[in-house]
Amino acid sequence: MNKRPSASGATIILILINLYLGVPILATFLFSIAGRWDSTVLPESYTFHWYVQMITDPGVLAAIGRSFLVSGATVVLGLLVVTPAAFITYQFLPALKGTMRFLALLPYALPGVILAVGLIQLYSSGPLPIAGTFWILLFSYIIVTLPFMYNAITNSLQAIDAKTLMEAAESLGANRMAAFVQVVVPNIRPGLISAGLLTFAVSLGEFVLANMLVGGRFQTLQLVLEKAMHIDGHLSSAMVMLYFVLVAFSSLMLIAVAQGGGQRGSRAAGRAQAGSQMTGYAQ
Amino acid sequence: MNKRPSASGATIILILINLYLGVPILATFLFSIAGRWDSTVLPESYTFHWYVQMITDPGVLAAIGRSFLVSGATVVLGLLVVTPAAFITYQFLPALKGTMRFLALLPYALPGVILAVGLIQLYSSGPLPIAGTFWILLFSYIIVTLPFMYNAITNSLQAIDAKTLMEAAESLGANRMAAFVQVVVPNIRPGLISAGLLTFAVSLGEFVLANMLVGGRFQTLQLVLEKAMHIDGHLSSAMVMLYFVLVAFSSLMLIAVAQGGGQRGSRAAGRAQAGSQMTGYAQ
Amino acid sequence: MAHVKIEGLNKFYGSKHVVKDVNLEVAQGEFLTLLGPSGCGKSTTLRMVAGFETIDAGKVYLHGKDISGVPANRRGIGMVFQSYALFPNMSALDNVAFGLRMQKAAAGTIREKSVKMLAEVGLEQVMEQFPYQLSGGQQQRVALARALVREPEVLLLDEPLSALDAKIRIQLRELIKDIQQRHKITTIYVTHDQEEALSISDRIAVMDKGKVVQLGAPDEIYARPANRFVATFVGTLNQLTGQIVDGARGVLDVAGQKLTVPTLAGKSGQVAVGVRPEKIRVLLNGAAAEAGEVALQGTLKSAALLGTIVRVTAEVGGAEVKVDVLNNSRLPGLTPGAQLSLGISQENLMVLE
Amino acid sequence: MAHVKIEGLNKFYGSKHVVKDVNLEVAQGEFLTLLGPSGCGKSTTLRMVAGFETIDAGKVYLHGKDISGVPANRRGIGMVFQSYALFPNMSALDNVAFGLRMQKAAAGTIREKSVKMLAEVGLEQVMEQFPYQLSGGQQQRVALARALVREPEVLLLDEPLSALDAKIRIQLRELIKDIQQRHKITTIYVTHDQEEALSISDRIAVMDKGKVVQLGAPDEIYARPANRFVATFVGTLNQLTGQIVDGARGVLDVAGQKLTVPTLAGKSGQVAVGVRPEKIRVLLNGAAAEAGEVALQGTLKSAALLGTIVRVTAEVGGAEVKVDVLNNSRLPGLTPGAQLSLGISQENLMVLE
Repeated sequence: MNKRPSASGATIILILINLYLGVPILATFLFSIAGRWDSTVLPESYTFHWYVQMITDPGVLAAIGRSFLVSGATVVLGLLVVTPAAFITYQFLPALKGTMRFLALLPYALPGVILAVGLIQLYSSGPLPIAGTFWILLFSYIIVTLPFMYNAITNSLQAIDAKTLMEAAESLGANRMAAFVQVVVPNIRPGLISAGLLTFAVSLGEFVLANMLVGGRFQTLQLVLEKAMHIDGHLSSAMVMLYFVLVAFSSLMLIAVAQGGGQRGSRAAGRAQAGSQMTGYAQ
Repeated sequence: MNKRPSASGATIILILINLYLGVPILATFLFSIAGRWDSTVLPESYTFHWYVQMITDPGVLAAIGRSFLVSGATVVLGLLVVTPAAFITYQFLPALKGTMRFLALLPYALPGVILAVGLIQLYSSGPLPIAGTFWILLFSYIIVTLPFMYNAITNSLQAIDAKTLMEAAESLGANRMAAFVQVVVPNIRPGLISAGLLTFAVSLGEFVLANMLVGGRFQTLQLVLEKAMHIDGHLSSAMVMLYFVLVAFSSLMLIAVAQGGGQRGSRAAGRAQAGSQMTGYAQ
Repeated sequence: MAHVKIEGLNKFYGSKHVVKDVNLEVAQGEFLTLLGPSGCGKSTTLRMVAGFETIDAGKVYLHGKDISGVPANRRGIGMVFQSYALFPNMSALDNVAFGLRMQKAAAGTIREKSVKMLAEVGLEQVMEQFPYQLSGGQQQRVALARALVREPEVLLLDEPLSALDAKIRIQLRELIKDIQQRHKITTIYVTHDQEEALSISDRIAVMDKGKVVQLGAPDEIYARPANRFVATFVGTLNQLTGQIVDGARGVLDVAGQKLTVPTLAGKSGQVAVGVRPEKIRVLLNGAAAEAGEVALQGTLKSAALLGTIVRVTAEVGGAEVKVDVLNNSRLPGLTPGAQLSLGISQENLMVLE
Repeated sequence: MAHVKIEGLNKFYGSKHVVKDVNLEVAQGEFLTLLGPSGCGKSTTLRMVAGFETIDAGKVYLHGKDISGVPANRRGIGMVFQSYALFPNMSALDNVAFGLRMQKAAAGTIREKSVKMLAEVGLEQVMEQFPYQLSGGQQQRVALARALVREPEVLLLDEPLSALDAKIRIQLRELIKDIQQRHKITTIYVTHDQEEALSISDRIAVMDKGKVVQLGAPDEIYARPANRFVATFVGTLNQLTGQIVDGARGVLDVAGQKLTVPTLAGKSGQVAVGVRPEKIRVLLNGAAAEAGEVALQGTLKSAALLGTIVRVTAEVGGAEVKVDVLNNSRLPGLTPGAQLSLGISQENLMVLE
């Protein structure tokens, strides 16, 4: 009864946050379908012209392909490398946990421009001349997305108490590999999916590294988008909408693929973890 | 005894990750103090020339000032807005927790270029013509850093079980404001510090929004750095090193300021929370 | 006039009716316990009294004054939580002093009263320590001192001992009872542990599925449970199920053994009677049942030392019957498989509906 | 030959010596409990036997074979954890079947054995359910079935009941004991709860600060504790401290009352004697102490019903003395403040060093 004042105060705060985040998106959508829009609050006429122009441009489609390729490769390679690394640290080297958490923070201190400077020095010549190629972009994306991967997986391991589950599996005759594959992995599946999705979204949206490291030699969607913006606001708005559709679509695909490979119990595991998972991928 | 094989395997993985993250930084440092460095493994001569050139350039110093201004403002405004919002959601609106977690994820689906397109449409004209100013950068940085803030603070609240602490304080005669200020805030102080640091680091390192939204009208350090890279690799390497020093220095400053305002008990609270805090800001 | 009066209290979580029309009166200085299994609504009831949960229907009165709409911080209650809920950033002393600081008492008074209260719970040695430096039992003592130092009208305790080890639990419940009696403070205590409830309470309200199913003194609840739920939840109960073979005299056939239970007179069909393990006598050396006693023949299954009692388990017609004897009796020849004769006073056989 | 033999086991965490030279032998089919307060090293000892902790010094033998270096999954042990540790992604049945699948048994055999084992713990109704759909007690039953279905050489249980409610704890400990006896499986059980240890074990190893301080059958540990720690940790103990006033006959002066304790003969100075609450008789109607009994005069403080026993607390010379009587005795006139005469058989007075 005495909670109502705070509750309505909170509702106001929530509405404000929603507006703050939602209005730019809505404005972009309106702009993408606007024909004439000069001095009125809403556009005077609507058109799909910009969408048609966009999807008939082969450069856009190729850029989407490249973006998906590098983002998908980042997810796969990231999961394959980070999952065992996070597990081994969590399970056998608790003393190193702090160090790993710190390392996983480093990418925040290594924003795109900074990282690009370092990587260009290193790889423009020398034994591994991969500057300007798909590979340097892939490797740099793995660095950038390391915190999401590492933290989401470590949080999942903690949430299911993987240490005790491993012991239980071992006491039932499973060797470590069997215990990891049959017990730990299925139960952290929701965490792996979250980590994958987040990594995919971050890679797909990355601009600075793509621009500085590969630029015109491997044009990703973000590069094409940025260029479009200098040419026409309506076209770039349409591309932003396409981008949202792509992110939503590929998220659903990823979830479907990951769930399809799951056992009948994965829903149970997901449910048991739902709370903690949010923490995992929300960060 | 039977854990040794895995342990050494893990050590190898850790060394690899360290190399992967550390070598670019080391290379950048070497490049920044290199005189001649053509075909040898290490530079043939060393010089501080690039550092001198950098710190005598008034443009660099002004850019540092602008970056600190906008990043600092993001931290202060973010903490002031997000702390009560996160607390009210956690305490009184648990049903909205999921929605908020989702909203806090949105910035990942809203990478710089995408966000910039939306914001430019919205603010280039209309009632709030702030495009190209410090303010649009500040507001967009608050959007971008919302997940760090929101999640770090929510995790801290959960870690200390703020709901029960509030009830305890109220049962002892404290009204909600007193309970929040005297009990909740001191105990989530480590979380607030983490959130602030991360927000500061992310804002300081941001390039796309600064470039697209304000560009030359409010040159931040990242913009100057990017320009320097096109001119000279040695100079930009020196600026990267300066950047690391600035991040490290301002982190220490922030911690000192936050601790200085603390009570004698803040160390205890910090210790009690240390484990969960890492989760808080590492994400 | 009742000190605390709870009238028609109801609470819904969504469509779940978790507290159903609870009515209770607690007298000045009384120790009332809400006892029940998890999910029975006991904690929710307590939290409505404290002001931490909104009341969907009903009222809470303190000294005859309706406090249902009063914020928690102005109800004059003291609360102790299962998780201790000490403020991690404050020392034990500062935790205790917090409530007095909220009352804006003078600094000297605050310190004096807090130190005295901490001494009363036996913690004068550690009052400068922080919660993380204290054991669970010590933390809960601080929490108790913190709640009491303001001299609240009512002390509310929500499963305060559940997180503690068995030994500490018993020490602390004696301390709570002691302090409650010394301060003569009206107390409402929530627990799922029936032994705790029996040992500490003036009266117990047994709750099941949101309702108060029995209210009474511990010995009353224990000896005359209102229904089968109370009979089995409070204390240990042997249940003997059989067929009534003589409705007039109330003779029950339990696996071929005939028991005459006067209170069963007039009934028929299958019924169950219950008996507490300590109300059964082991008849030694062929001793016969006394007048007013029924006799049961069984086989000894095991005898386990539980501390002050030895729990003898016998098999009687396929069912297990537990007999508790004090650990100072001499029970000769108790080897598993031995024939055992058990005597039960008719008045101790409860008919379970 | 001992089934399990633990020889000179030691464990350090950094510089902390947590397990100090533990030696134990467990016979085939025996139920041995490691009992002690938290931090005494009992769980660490168990985990070294299981293979989850490396052994810093010492050996573990199974059937005379050194298994100290064998990985946990090849030791032939079954383990039950405090947190249940069920696999969240598998149904109860699949959890139980997991161990058999690891043995690469035939699918039909796996199902048949798993279902049978689940029925034995009373869970045939819920075997298709997932852990999150089961109560804590049910989850621990699944964990027990899962550990037993592989017919391990040794069953290890690490505080399996600590996370459960009081009522469930007692039910489940009876189930564990039952199944253990039916399968005749060698069992090592870890607990901090002395009543649990007393009721369930063939032998108890009481641990304190990393060492085994006493090893023996429950009644032995209870009646003849090796030292003051065991005497107070296992069971309830009244302690009477006094001055020896007649060293020749062993007369102790406790707050003015003279107690003749033959075992004190030859000692002098201040000593403490202990007596269990159930070994004290309340002497009614002015009855005198019998031969071989000492008598104490006191004042009744309180009488609390604990269920099968009533705990009478008396004040004797400033100290509290607890007397446990069965809840079927008639104790007339027990109002607080009444004069009470207590009789203690001399043989029940333990001298505490």
